[in-house]
Order: sequence, then C-alpha cells, then structure tokens
Amino acid sequence: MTLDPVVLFFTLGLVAGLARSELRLPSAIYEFLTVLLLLAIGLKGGVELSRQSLGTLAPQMLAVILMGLILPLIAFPLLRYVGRLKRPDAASIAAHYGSVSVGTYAVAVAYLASQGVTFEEYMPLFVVLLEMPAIVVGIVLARGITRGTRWAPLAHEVFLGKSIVLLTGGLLIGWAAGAEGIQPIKGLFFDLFKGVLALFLLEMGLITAGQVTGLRRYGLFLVVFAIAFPMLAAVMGAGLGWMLGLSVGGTAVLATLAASASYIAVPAAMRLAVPEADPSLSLAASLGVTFPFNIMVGIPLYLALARSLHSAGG
Amino acid sequence: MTLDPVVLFFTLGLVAGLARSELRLPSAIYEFLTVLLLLAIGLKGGVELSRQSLGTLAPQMLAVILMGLILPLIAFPLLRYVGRLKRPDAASIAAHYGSVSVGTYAVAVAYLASQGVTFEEYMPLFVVLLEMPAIVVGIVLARGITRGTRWAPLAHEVFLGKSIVLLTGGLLIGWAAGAEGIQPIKGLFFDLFKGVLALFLLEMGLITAGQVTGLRRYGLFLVVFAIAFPMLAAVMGAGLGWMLGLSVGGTAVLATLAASASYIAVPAAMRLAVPEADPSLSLAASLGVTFPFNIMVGIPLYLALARSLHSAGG
Amino acid sequence: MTLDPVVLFFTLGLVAGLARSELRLPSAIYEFLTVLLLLAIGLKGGVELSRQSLGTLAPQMLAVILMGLILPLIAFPLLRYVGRLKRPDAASIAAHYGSVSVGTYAVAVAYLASQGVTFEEYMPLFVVLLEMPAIVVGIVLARGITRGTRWAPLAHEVFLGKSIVLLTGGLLIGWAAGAEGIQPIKGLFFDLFKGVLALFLLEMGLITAGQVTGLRRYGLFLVVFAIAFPMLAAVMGAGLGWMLGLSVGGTAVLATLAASASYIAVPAAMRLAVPEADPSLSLAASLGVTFPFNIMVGIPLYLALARSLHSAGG
Amino acid sequence: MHTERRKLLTIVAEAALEQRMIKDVERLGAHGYTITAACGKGSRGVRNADWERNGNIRMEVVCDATTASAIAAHLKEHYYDNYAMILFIGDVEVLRPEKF
Amino acid sequence: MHTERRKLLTIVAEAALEQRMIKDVERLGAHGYTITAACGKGSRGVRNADWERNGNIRMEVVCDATTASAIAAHLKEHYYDNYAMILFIGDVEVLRPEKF
Amino acid sequence: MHTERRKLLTIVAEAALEQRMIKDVERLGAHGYTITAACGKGSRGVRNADWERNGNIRMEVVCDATTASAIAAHLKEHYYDNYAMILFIGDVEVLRPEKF
Ligand SMILES: Nc1ncnc2c1ncn2[C@@H]1O[C@H](COP(=O)(O)O)[C@@H](O)[C@H]1O
Ligand SMILES: Nc1ncnc2c1ncn2[C@@H]1O[C@H](COP(=O)(O)O)[C@@H](O)[C@H]1O
Ligand SMILES: Nc1ncnc2c1ncn2[C@@H]1O[C@H](COP(=O)(O)O)[C@@H](O)[C@H]1O
Ligand code: NA
Ligand code: NA
Ligand code: NA
Repeated sequence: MTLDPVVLFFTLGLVAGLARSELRLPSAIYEFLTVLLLLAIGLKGGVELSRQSLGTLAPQMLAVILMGLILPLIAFPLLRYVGRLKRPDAASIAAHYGSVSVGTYAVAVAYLASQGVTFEEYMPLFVVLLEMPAIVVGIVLARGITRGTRWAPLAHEVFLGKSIVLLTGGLLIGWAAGAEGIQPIKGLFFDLFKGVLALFLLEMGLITAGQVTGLRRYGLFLVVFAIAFPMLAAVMGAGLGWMLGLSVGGTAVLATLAASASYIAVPAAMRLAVPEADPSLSLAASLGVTFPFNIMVGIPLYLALARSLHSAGG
Repeated sequence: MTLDPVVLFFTLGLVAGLARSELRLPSAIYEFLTVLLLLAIGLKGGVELSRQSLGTLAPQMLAVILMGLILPLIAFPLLRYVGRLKRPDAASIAAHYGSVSVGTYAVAVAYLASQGVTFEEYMPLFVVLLEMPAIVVGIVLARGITRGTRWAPLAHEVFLGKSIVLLTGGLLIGWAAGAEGIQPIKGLFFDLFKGVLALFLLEMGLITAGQVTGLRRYGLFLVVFAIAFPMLAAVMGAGLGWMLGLSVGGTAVLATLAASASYIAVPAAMRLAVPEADPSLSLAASLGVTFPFNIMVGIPLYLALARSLHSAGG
Repeated sequence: MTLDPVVLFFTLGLVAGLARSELRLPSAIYEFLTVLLLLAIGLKGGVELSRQSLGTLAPQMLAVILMGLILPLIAFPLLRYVGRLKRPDAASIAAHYGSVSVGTYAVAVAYLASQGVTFEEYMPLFVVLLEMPAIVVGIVLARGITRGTRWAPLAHEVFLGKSIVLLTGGLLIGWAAGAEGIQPIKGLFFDLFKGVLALFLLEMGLITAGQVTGLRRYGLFLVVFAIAFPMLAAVMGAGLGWMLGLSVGGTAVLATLAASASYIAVPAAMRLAVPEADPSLSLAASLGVTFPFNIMVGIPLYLALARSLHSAGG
Repeated sequence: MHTERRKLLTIVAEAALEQRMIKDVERLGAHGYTITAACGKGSRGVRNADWERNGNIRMEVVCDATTASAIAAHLKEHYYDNYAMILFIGDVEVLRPEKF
Repeated sequence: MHTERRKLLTIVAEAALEQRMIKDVERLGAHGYTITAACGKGSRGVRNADWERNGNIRMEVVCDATTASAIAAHLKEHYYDNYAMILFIGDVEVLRPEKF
Repeated sequence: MHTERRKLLTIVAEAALEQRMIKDVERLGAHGYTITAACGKGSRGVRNADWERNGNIRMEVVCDATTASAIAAHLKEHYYDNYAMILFIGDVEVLRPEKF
C-alpha cells in the first residue's frame, strides 16, 4: 500500500512536531488553506450537482442523514458503558465520530484520483449533510430532550460556521456557474488543490503531534475506540453506499466519511452546548488517532472494502 | 444580465456577513490578496505600456487627471447643500468619489473578459493617475487654500501608500520586463488572477455587510447619492472615453473608474488631513452602497452605455 | 548584464523601503512564502537526488562540508584583526558567511534558468549541508572548545529549525515520490515558484532597506568586508566546483552558495549560543550589503567566473 | 492635570468565549472594552492560537469598582467551572471619568 | 531586590495614529514603548482589525510621572476630539530606574 | 465579593527568548502565564515582528510577591546584559488566590 505523496507531508509535519521542531505555519495561513480546500471541494461538488436531478439525489440524501443520526447512537453506549466515560464526554465524542472531517475527505479524493478510481463528484453535498445531525444527537445524549438547550445560538454556530458556509457557498456557486463558468477560477481552486492539501497536511501533522503527546493521559480505551469505531463505521458506510448503488469510488468515499471524525465544526458546537465535556479528550481521539489512522491506513482499506463489496455483490 | 462567477463570491460574503456568520479571512490574507491584485494589475498595464508611445498617451493622461479634479467639485455642492452634510464630511466624501477603487476596476476587467470585450490594457495607468487629484481637491474644499495644510506628510502618505506603490511598481516592472520577461511569473500573477479576485470579493462581501448594517444611521440621502452620483460620473467618464477615441471596452472601463469610489487610499489620507470628517460616513457610502452597486449592477450598465455611445457616435 | 525580472521586485521593495513607504507584507505572508520556497527547492532537489548514486555524491558532499568549515576560519581573522571587531562579533559574522542563504540560492537558480544554463539539480542537498558546519566553527571561535557550550539545545535549534526541516523534508519527499509522484503538487510548488520568489524578494527589499539605514553606524570596514569576502568565497566555491567536475551551472551555483551569507538559521543559532554578539551587526552585513550585492551584481559575475574557469580548464 | 481613579479589569479566557464575554460586559455596564489575541498556560494546560479557536483572548475593561465586581462575579459564576479563564483587577487613573 | 516606582501609561487608539503617537511619546521624553495590535469598542463604535487600518493599537510606556502626564496632556489636546483614543495610568515597580 | 492581592509581573523581551522564559517562570513557581506578540523600541533599538523572530513578546505572570521577585531577579541576572528585555511589577486583585 503506497502512500500518496500528500500524505508524506503529513508524516513530515508529524515527525517534525514529535521532534519538537519550531516549525509552524502561521494560523492565518492555516485558515487560508482551510478556506481554499472548503471552497474548492464545494465548487467541484456544485458543478457536478448541476448535472443531477433532485429525484435521484433525495433518497441518497435522506439515507446519509439517517447514517449521521445512527452513528453517534452506536458510539455513545460504547464510550459510556465500555469506556466508562462521563456522560457529557461520551456524548461529545459520539458527536465527533458521527460527524465528518473535510480534511479526511480531501485525502480520500486525492487518493482515489492517484489510483485512477472515479466517484460521484457531488459527494461534497453529503459532507455538508453529515456535519449537523450527529451534533444534535450528541447534545440530546448529553442533556436529555427534557432539559431545554438553547438551540438558536447553536444552530447559528453550526449552520453559519466556517465549514458549512464555505462548503454550501461553494456548492451553490459551482451549481450556478456550471463547468465553464468555473473555468476562469480553476487556476486557484483546482490546479493548486493537491499542493494546498499537502501544505494543509503538513500543518495537520504538526497539530496532531501536539495531540499525540497528550494521549497517554487518556489511557488505552480511547486509542482503541479511535481506531476500531472508524473501521466499524466504515463498514456501515460502505454497506450503505453499496445499497444506494454508488460506484466503487463513491462507496469508498462514503465509507471514509462514516469513518472520519470532526475536529472543526463539532468541537466548536460542543464547547458551546456541552461545556462540561472536556474538549481535549475528543480532540486527542479525533485528531491524535483517527485522523492519522484514516489518511495513512484507513482510506486504502476502505477502497479495498468497497471493491470486494462490489465484486461480491456483483 | 448574468453575474460573473466572481461576483457570486461577493454575494456569498455579503449574505454570510448579514447572517452574522463567524466567517472571516484573516487580515494577513486580505492584505496578501490585495497585494497580488495590485501587482497583477500593474504588471499587465506595464507590459502594454511598453508598446505605447508617450505622444499618444500624454493627452489622455491629462484629460483623465482633469476628470479626477472635476468629479469632486461636482460631488461637493450636492453633498453640502442638497445633503446638508457638514463641510468636512462633504469634502471627504467628494474626495472618495473623485478617486477610484481598484477592486471595482478588477471586476470590470473580469467582466469584459467574460463578455469577450477588449480594451486598452494600459488603463491601470489611469487608475494610478486618478487616485491623487480628488484627494487634493477634497482637502482644499475642507480647509480652503488659505489655511496651511501640511502637505509634505500627506503627499508621503498617498504617494507611498500601498496602492500607488504597488500599482506604479507593477507598471514599471511590467514596462521594463516586457511581455516575455513577465512569462516566468505569470503563473502567480495572471493564471490565479480571477481566483484571487474571487477570494478578495468574498472578504469584501463580509466587510460590506458590516457597513450596510451601519447605513440606517445616515439616512436616505447618502444611499441615493451613493447610487445616483456614480451613474452621473459614469456618463461623464464614458463621454470622455469616447472623445478620447477609446475602444468600447476602454470607454466602459473609464466609465467604471469614474463611477467607482475609493475605500483604501482616500480614507487613509482624509483621516490624516481632515480628521474632523467622520470616516464611517464615507465608508458606509463607498463600501456599503457604491461598491456593491457598481460590481453587481453598474458595470454591465456602463458597458451598455459605452456600446450605445459608440454605435451612436459611429 | 540585464536584471532578471524577479530582481526588479527586490529593487521595488528596496526603493519603497528607503522612501519610508508604509508598504509591508504581513509577517504571516512572509513566513508562507519562505515555506513555499524552502519546500519547492527541497522537492526539486529530492526528485533529482533519486536519480543519483550515493557513490558519486559522497565525495562531493564531504568536500562541500569541508568548505563550510574553512570559510569561517578565513573570515574570522579578517574580522577580528583587520576589522578590530570584538571576538564574539567576529566569530558570529564569520559563521554567517560560512553558512548559506536560501533566498540567494533561489535567485541564482532563477537567473540560470533565464540564461538557459543547466546545473546539477540535486544542489539543494549542498544548501542543507552548508547551513550547519559554519555555526559550529563560529561557536568554537567565540568560546574556545574548552568552555563547555551546551550543544544539545543548539543542535536542536539548528537541525529542527524551519529551514533545515523544510529543505530536508522536501528532499526526502521529492526523493521518495520521484518525478511523477510530484506531478500533482507541481501546480503550487513549481509553476508558482518564480512568482513566489518575486514576492519574497519584494519583502526582502523592504527588510534590506531597514538594514541599510543602520549601516552607517558600523563604519566602512563592514561594508567592504560584506562585498569583498563573498567575492573571495565565490572564487573558492567556483574552484571547488570545477575540481569536483561540476557543470558550468553547478560551478556557478556552488560559487553563489559560498558567497552567500545566512540571515535565518545562523542568526537564531548565534543568539542562542553567542548572545554577547550584537545581532544587528551581522544582519546589517549579510542582509544590508551581501544579499543585495549577490542577487544584483554577484550572481552574474559568478556565472562568468564559472564559464571562464571551464573554458580555461577546458 | 485632573485625573480620577477607575478599575482596570483584565480577563484572559479561551477565544471561543469572545462573543459571549462581549455581550456580558456590555450588559453589565461597561462603556467599552479592548481585546488582544493571546496564548498561555494555566490549570487547563497550554493554549496556543496556532489552530482554529484554540487560543486565548485578553480583554481589558476600564470601569468603576461596582461594574468591575459585577462583571467579575458574573464571569466567575458562569464560566469558571467549564472554561479556561482568569481575571484580575488593578487601579488606574483616567482623564475623562465620564467615559468609564 | 531594589525596585523603584514608575508610571505605566497605556494608550488604546486607532491604528492610523501609530506613527504620530510614536513620534509624540519619544519627543516628550519616553525612553521606549511597547505596541500590540488590538480591537475593541468605545464611544466611536466597534473597531476591528480585519480590514485595512481599521483596528486599534495598544501602546504602553513606562516612564516617570511628569513624562506620563506630559504625554497624556499632549494626546488629549491633539487627538481626543477627532480620533478613537483612550488612555489610563497605573503604578509599577521597575528594576533599572535609570532606563525609564 | 472576596478578592486577594497578588503581583502582576509583565516582561517584554525579544521573541527568541520565549521558550527559555517559559521554562524559567514555571521552574520559579508561576502557576501560569499569558503571552501576546508585541513590537516596540528601547535601548536596543526598534524591534518589529515583520520578519523572522525579530519581534518582541509580552509575557504576564500573576503570582505572589516572592515568586515575582524571584523571577525578576533570575531574568535580570541571565538576560539583561545580552538581550532586549524589560520588566515591571504591579498590584492586582484576584478572585481565586489558590490559583496564583
Ligand atoms: N498565573 C497566571 N498568570 C498569567 N496568566 C495566567 C495565569 N494562569 C492562567 N493564565 C492565563 O489564563 C488562561 C486560562 O487559565 P486556566 O483556566 O487556569 O487554564 C491561560 O491559558 C493563561 O493564558
Ligand atoms: N471602557 C473601556 N475599557 C477598555 N477599553 C476601552 C474602553 N473604552 C474604549 N476603549 C478602547 O479604546 C478605543 C477607542 O475608544 P473610543 O474613542 O471611546 O471609541 C476602543 O476601540 C476600545 O478599544
Ligand atoms: N520605557 C519603555 N516603555 C515601554 N516599553 C519599553 C520601554 N523600554 C523598552 N520597552 C520594551 O522592551 C523592549 C526591550 O527593551 P530594551 O532592552 O531597552 O531594548 C523594547 O523593544 C520595548 O518593546
Ligand atoms: Na463519521
Ligand atoms: Na470615481
Ligand atoms: Na557562504
């Protein structure tokens, strides 16, 4: 299983970070790279979307949202009763793993491209759909429905958070402008995509290194969960993709989305809605273990899984 | 009248901003995009300049400077006596509208390109020439010539301000290096131009949203002025372009320059020379109303105007 | 001797800075450009490295390291006994001139390309090798071997400093991924290289302007040294390149490396290990004089030198 | 030159709280505030700004003693248990007491 | 350890004034200054740095009482009417009185 | 609301010292620190952040008087001769004395 070159940049960042190198990308640059990735992914998806009929998409969209609701419901009892975590911590981590990581999605796209595997390019739509539901479930798991959560500021925080605004905005612009309308801006958003992703992963490696060092404190269970649950979720995602009649590539991407854990939208939302949950716990799991596992080991596995499913299912 | 895709990014920023999204580009990135735009525009103009003879340019240059002196003299009485604004405020706003907005120029260039309309590419030279004169007029209008203004620090502020230095620098480098000399750096400055403009407009949308919310305070007159005066100025600019024998595209660009209002060089200069003028007033007008009006509605109108002028004038 | 367009950006920055323009690139952007340059240079070198056998490289690598050890030993007595500088200052400056400047290397590469001269593209390897040795020599010169320097934190500072980590990382990734592996990221790292270099030089010009103004304080000797020593070093570097059987281009590059003075890695290391040395002294020399001299005058000279050496040596 | 005493309330807290802290101090009677980005370390570990909203903000409020303790009490009650936050109060002289 | 009393003058003002404020404080006898970028809100509304020079700067000057009030008086006279600016003065102990 | 007195130690120094200063203050008993980026000017000339690590950092430590003077003494001994650095100490009230 050969590593995609972009992943080598992650390794470089990880090694440099673990060796306590002074290397750091300024936060403004990290922000810039994130904005470029989110818009590029949204735009690509939107262009493709303009070729689809809502009729074919609607059922897929519903199924995907359903998956986003179910995943945290499976994660929670594992965390609460097997892992013996406090209720708010278990609920918060469940929300992280029910939601998605755009960075992981981007690596999956790059990997499929390097493997010459095609997929349904409107999938960024699913990324958007998957961010929200798990958050709602997580909050209800932490609070119970009875105790009134102030949903308004929360919905605002999530729906108007950077990632959803830029992904949705990109989708709409791509959809409105269409393939040739996008041409003049493809120089920045598409030709540079993999390079931008490489730099982004370099910084992610440095950030991950910071999380890894914190892992020891949280014991073995969290590490095991952060590897085992994504694989379980990937199987469900792949199964769903197959049932929805997605291509091999599409199935692999949906598996990756299921396996990925959020580290942007959900942490912010949880900090607001479930402040008693320890944010470093969920970040250590999603950033320190799951993200590196997915991009270095998981994604190739999920593609293999999708392949075997399709060859089996014929 | 279809919107150029780059303008959709402005709309995205505007909507996100009005919805109070947390989305923001770091100021360092906004600076970076501005530098790229200013240099790219300057370079393009410089390359073209190296193909022109001063003889043909000199009269045009003089005419354009004259326009920069006259526009604020028309705006001032309207603001002072119709709008009943305080003298310094009227003078400051007049200076803003006599000067130019590079962002608006960039959108006009992008729009003409998407419409397949060509224009005299040395026009960035006019952008430089138009920044300064209106500032001088504005200061004299505020102070009268009698009361000594300290011009030295002011000239320094304007001539050595970011926008003039980078535009002029770009012009000179483009002029010195010529078309093939520029080749090796076109990857960054030209191939990415529209993408960079799109991101810039995204941030401009967010900034504009902040201004719009402040508009209510200043009453209807300012809003009307910020739309009516640009259209009046556009007619003068188009007329001048036509008399100077510019192409349809060139006429449209000169109309756009006349219609655009500064929001970088002039605010800084006025803060220094006419501190008693309320800066939020002029920004609300030029950023909150005129900039969005020009890029979303004005520019296509000005092109139509240029076309009819030329077909009429034969 | 025509200036490469990228050098015109340096001139623009220098003039703007000397005229006290407010123009500045945000430090985050300067960081970003540096990261891009270091990675791009490393990647290019790494790709080429994957085509070389260690057998042919080993002797060259040793020779280059030796040069890095000898250069400061020549510089020190000149600074200490001719220039009458304090011991720590002389040692620190010697270290700066024994080490290398990646920015100067990048300009040399751009210049050779514009002259259509090829060179051994694995040379970034030499850049890495040349950063370290002079630092060790400089510290020993300042402290003597007797007085125990705490080398551990120092080695950490240098080996894990931004420049070595990114250059080495780039070399390894380029080496591992090879020419076609790098393809997908060439859009960012290679196609934009010269544009990024141009912006970097613009900022370097502004920084240099700040140093120049400080030069007066340090008297004539420092200025003379900062021009004469690089030329002396260039002769040695060219001679070595010729003896190692490098091409004309390679000889010119090695001469440039010898002539260049560090302004990133070494200042940081010296601040840590020889704090009593005045950092503004060495920066004024390397940034205020040597850097501009090399990129505007030196590099073409060094190429001419390499040419004559090869035509003479046949 | 005539000056008057006021309190300088300084709050260092995780950046995620910025909007809510602004609402709070204004509601509790502060006439203004100044914010700078910061990083640091305390009982809740290292907080640095180099990714997302993981950094701190440092907010200063010049106000009278009553407002200062009102804000301090409010922040203590609502945020101390679950958020990274400290605050401290000093004495300062101001020129235009009516402003603060 | 021996220390001496000095004044800590803190000025928060719109960034456009930076160069002029630097000139002023040096001319009025300050031996140094420290500046950090800031945003905030006051009687002239919200000021944030996310575009052009629309942010604030926060300048600190450690100096003796006379210098402090000289600077304060000068700034009040020249800038208070037309610019966003506040200042406040506190007491601090320093190690090297000769420096300040 | 009950408060207690503590010292606020503010250090402005060249950014290159950041890591070492952090080690020092923690070793000398500080329970935390807050750092902001700064530029400025003093006896060692202008220091601005717009290139490499040429800027300053501004570190604040809230602690008891003994810790404050211990840190001050240590910094004075180790850095004053060769590095750009100043420090000053003020009085502040804190809510949770046990934290500082
Ligand atoms: N003793 C201290 N001195 C200065 N700043 C502190 C101190 N303790 C905590 N802080 C700051 O307050 C933030 C939150 O503190 P904590 O809630 O203790 O983690 C830290 O990240 C520091 O920036
Ligand atoms: N009461 C206050 N406390 C802290 N900072 C303030 C206060 N009032 C104003 N400021 C700061 O001073 C700047 C200018 O104030 P003003 O001139 O009142 O708009 C504001 O943007 C704030 O950053
Ligand atoms: N009198 C002062 N007031 C405020 N800050 C100062 C003062 N003197 C020095 N500084 C700050 O401390 C840093 C180092 O001072 P110095 O060691 O004197 O160069 C300077 O760069 C300033 O940021
Ligand atoms: Na998931
Ligand atoms: Na105009
Ligand atoms: Na050298």
